[in-house]
Amino acid sequence: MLQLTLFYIFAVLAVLGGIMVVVHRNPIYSALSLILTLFALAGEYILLMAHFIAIVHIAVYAGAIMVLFLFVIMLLNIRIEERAPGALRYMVYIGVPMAAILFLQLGYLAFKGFQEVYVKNTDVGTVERIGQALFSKYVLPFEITSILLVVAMVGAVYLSKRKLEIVE
Amino acid sequence: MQGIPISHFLVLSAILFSLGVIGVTIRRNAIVIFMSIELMLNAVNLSFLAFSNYLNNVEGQIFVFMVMVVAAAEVAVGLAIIVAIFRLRETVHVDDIKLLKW
Amino acid sequence: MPIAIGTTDLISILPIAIVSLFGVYLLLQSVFAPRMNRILIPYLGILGVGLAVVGNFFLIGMEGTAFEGMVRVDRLTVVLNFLFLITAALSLLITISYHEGEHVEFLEFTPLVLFSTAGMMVMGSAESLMTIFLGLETMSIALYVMAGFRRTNRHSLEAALKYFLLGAFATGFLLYGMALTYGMVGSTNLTQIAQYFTQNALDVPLVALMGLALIIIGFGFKVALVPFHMWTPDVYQGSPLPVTAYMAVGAKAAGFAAILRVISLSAFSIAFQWSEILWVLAVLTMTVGNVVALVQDNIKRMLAYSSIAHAGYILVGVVASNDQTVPSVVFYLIVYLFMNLGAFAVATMVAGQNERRVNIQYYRGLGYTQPLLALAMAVFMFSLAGFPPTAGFIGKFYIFSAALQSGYVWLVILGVINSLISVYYYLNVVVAMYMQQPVDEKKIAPVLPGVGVVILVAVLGIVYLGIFPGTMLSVLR
Amino acid sequence: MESFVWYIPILPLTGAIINGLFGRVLKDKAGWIASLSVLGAFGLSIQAFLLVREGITFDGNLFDWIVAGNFHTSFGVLVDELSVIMMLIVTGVGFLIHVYSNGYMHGDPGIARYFAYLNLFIFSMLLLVMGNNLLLLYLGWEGVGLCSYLLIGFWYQKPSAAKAGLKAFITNRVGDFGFAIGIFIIFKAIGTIYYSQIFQQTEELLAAGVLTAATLLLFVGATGKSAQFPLHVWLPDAMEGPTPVSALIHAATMVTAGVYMVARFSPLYSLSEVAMAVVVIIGTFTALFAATMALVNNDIKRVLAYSTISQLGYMFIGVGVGAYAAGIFHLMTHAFFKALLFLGAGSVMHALAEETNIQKMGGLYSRIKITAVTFIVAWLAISGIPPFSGFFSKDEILAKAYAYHPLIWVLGTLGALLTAFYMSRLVFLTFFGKSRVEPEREHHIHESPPVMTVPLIILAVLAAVGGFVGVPEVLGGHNHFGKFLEPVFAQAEANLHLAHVSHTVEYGLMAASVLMGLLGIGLAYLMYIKASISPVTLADRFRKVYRLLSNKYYVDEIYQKLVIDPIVSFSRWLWHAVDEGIVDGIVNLSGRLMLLFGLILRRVQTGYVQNYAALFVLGTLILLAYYLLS
Repeated sequence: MLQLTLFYIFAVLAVLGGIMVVVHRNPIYSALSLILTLFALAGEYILLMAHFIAIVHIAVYAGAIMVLFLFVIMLLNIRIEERAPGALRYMVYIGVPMAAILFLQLGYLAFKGFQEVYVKNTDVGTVERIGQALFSKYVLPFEITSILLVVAMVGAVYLSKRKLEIVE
Repeated sequence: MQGIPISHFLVLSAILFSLGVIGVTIRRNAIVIFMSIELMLNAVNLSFLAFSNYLNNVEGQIFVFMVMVVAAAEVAVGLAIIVAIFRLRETVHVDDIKLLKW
Repeated sequence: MPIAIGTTDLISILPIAIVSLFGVYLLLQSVFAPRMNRILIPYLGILGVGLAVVGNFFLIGMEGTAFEGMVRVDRLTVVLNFLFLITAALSLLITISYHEGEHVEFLEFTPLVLFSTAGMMVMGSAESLMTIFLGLETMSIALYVMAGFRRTNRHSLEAALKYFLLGAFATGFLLYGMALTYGMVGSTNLTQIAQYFTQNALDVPLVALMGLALIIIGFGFKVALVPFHMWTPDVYQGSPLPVTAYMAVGAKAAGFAAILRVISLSAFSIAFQWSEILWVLAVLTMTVGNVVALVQDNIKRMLAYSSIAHAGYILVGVVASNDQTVPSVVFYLIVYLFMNLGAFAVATMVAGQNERRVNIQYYRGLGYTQPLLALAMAVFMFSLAGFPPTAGFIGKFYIFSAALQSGYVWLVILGVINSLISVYYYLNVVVAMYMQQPVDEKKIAPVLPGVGVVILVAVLGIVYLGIFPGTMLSVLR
Repeated sequence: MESFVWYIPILPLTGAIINGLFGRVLKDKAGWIASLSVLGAFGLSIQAFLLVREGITFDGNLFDWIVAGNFHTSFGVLVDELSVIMMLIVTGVGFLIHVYSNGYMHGDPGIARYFAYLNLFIFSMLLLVMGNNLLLLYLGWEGVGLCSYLLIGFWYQKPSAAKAGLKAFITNRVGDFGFAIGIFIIFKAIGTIYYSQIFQQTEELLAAGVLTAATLLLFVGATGKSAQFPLHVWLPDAMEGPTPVSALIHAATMVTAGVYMVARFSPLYSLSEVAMAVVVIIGTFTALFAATMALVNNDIKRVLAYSTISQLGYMFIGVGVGAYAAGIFHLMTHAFFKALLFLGAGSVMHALAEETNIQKMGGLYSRIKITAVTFIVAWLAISGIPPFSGFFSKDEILAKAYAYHPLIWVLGTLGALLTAFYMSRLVFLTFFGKSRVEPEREHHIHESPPVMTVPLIILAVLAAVGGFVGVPEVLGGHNHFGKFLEPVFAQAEANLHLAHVSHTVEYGLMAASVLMGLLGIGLAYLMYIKASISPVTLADRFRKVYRLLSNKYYVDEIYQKLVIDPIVSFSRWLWHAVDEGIVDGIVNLSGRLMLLFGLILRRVQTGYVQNYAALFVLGTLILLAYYLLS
């Protein structure tokens, strides 16, 4: 029962954070809410016996990615988002219902397909299992990610180099 | 003790995914849109882990690991693009960035 | 469990490894030889691609999987590798000429092309959803940056932002689909997925179908299927021309490679479950692409809509889902490579400094001021329009006959109507070149050797494949 | 035959490539290169003809084109009695017109381009008639259409020329669409595209129940290419091109491709009574309909254009009633006399500094004698006056038409009367009577140079005596032409059970049609030379009819009123602020609709990322719903 309670606590936090990300006008608060969601998700991961991922998740997302977000928001000194001007105000009335339908579709599947199966105790989430898998069977994908990271590095450096004179 | 049904995680995942979709469709700030996308990716990660547990299979965990790497790379490049555009146009609002259309 | 990597494993990723290592080497170039002329870097890149082409020859005849079911080497892999490598080499050649008057920094650009080519090749040889995903992201992230490579230009950065945001958004859907598929199958290995679908062909679980649908959406975004195509015109228009060329050919081919691997081959046994959907998507894609292209006057945007339409034609081959699907789709991709790279090469020459002359009006009178360039462009336009005896005709014919073989008569009829519509806007360019007076007296710069080679290769490819498609087709079968 | 037959199409192609690449250097020499390449092709065609006459036909493949599993196509040619005749016409008449063009286009800055297109046309046309499979036929079919389009719009500085090119192009799209679908249906049903195999497997087409559909769709293509009702609208406008082009493409060769196609597919058409009836009805209707429009037109080239449409109608009557040889015979004689008429018209225009209005001509006979005499020969030939060539071919068609249904004969003979009348009117107004030439052009009148008149003379000889190769048996001839073609049409004729008319009836029919021809000439003589029946009073009396005719039955206007106007006003109303220029620029209705869709759809591309994402999600929802609900 404790587990279920924990699940719900984390779930509510995650959803709350998610809603705040979407509705809060100040991007800083959005970012902070996202961090809340990410922490809550880490809790869910632990409930799923994915300990390694949970730790990496905190380190990578909360520790690196979100810091980068906050850094950029502050660097650019982005102020509170004003109300959307006429052109796109209607998007709320389109986006929200569509997302609701999407949720019904995806949620229906989950609800229908996996009701009677429960989280079980396993060791697939341990550092040992993952480490072994990563460096034996999944060594190639692991290596590909190194290219991916080089690409990201080169790209980020190139795009944020000092700008040249503006040519139109 | 039966524990938590897998479906719970999947439904949570669907909720977060849909929230992310809302964010992308209604927000104007490119950074917030991007954060919403991160929300979607995390929702997917939750699904992967739920399935990994259900199947007792390590592949899902590895996949999540890869998704995280990709997300990190995307963040680096995405924020660099946003910074570059801000330098040039003094805005990160996507509805100001619509020179290309029709 | 020790790491056991055999020679076969290494050979199977030989071209990928060569290209990636060369990319890293070029990045370190400024450390090794800081005074080297930057203009040489793309040539070194082409050299790297050339080495990879050589390396790819070692793959010929191999059949099987490597890295414990992460990659597959078969004939499709080899052909796709060649296709991606040629695309990269020709795009780099266009870039060299584009450099005149543009601030494209080869030091970063060339490695990005190489890395993204590596990503494409990973997609083409993938045997697991995981490798497909990683290849796709490697390719895409490099392309996001390349789209914004004129980082002092508003259009270019806007293209990068739009491509990036929508690309990442689509990635979310693709991943969701992969997650659902993984959840049902218990593996991301394509062979196992194929087995799963074969075993459950009579009663496919809904979740697996939804997973497949979301995967289709994710790939559909990359190849620009309507309604997931919206990024295409904006990004193609805003990106620097060589990048547009590379993206239009390479990314589309890679996307279709993934579709072939996952949908056509792995989900073959449940074709009846997805062919209807792809039928509708194909018709929508062809029609929207062609109809909107009719009213475009920017050559880049026109070619963007045309590339959407071509995605529709290629999808017709996928819908057919018979033994002709793979050869017809790959053949079309090869043809598409030549005609599109050629057209973009000509566009690069005409566009001139800062891409000022991308409007179709600047093609007026090209037939007199630059007869050879105009002739080449006419060949590309006729091929895109599917006029016999160009390769474009054979490609379409082959695709349509594959669809006919599976009994999709209406799809073929709609495809034929569409290619008739498309003739109008392709011919518009030809008319402008041969039947209108130049708008201004400004001389177009003489064709530079880099672009010249691309155009020549493209024309020869189109004519050769148009008249003697037999060799290529027998290779593909 | 294999050794040389390939060079027949390759020679003009080489000419086209040389002229296309080195045209600037060659300048006026381009014409001679082009002409020589076609002459070479003609020489080889004669050699092929001699072999075929000895019974040696050829059906072989140069190389495999597309091989895909059970599907197999080659670059292959079929040289049999039918195609060798077509080859002779295409290269022979083509050569004469090439030579003529050297004079006509002399000094034009685009002369190399002109000859490159013309050679390319000959090449495509040869592919069309020589191909041994449907795909090559289609290749040639598209190729000639393209060349025609390029040549109509050759003088693109004239906006009317560019517009006419576009009209021809779009109209032909409609036809080609039907044609392509027809090919696909045949391929789908039998799985082969080789003529020889298709004709062996006609039962399978019948069994599949698609034979009528396939033949009718192919015929849709023919109506486009051969300017039959209702897709005839492009041909009169196509006269904006240079006159030799009108002679070659829009009279002698390309527009007859439809007739050739029906004749080639006679084994299929003969199995479907419906298809044959449709061909006959469309042909008859067009023959009459176009002839009436020619009655009142004052533009020398347009009169000839309507006449061409009308004569093509006769050819379709021929191939439709099962008189295939007669249809092809008329195709050949028509190629002679109509090419001659066009070239003569070109010569007249040359003399009068591009004047085309026959009301501003007259009395030219003595001024440009060679042109006039050759023109008169052609006139007699088309009017069906024995022993000129048109008499034999037209009569053979009409005799067979009588056997098919007397009504067709009646209408056809009526058409012959009209033909004789409008042609006589043309001749009388142009060459006889008082000169109405504008004074400033008067001094300019001169005979064309020999490079132009020699082809006229040769064609005149052919138009005069060409009919003797097919003198019917009733007149004591042996109908060599029909006998020669017999093997090709044997299969079709076995399917049909053609009724024969007795010799007595045939004499009667013949006399009646000659009488009609003479009547037409006489009537025109009275009206335009003697002026005892004033055309003005006549026009006054039948004012309504006259106006109807001179407005081409208001076909363009009806299209305009019923279809184009509403669409235009709708689109104006919808997008009046946006793109009037584009909407105005396009003539064609379907083109406009498409552009309208394009304008609407491009608006979807708003530039807002959110909208793009929203459409993406919408697509996803529908896709997922499809699976959830099914």
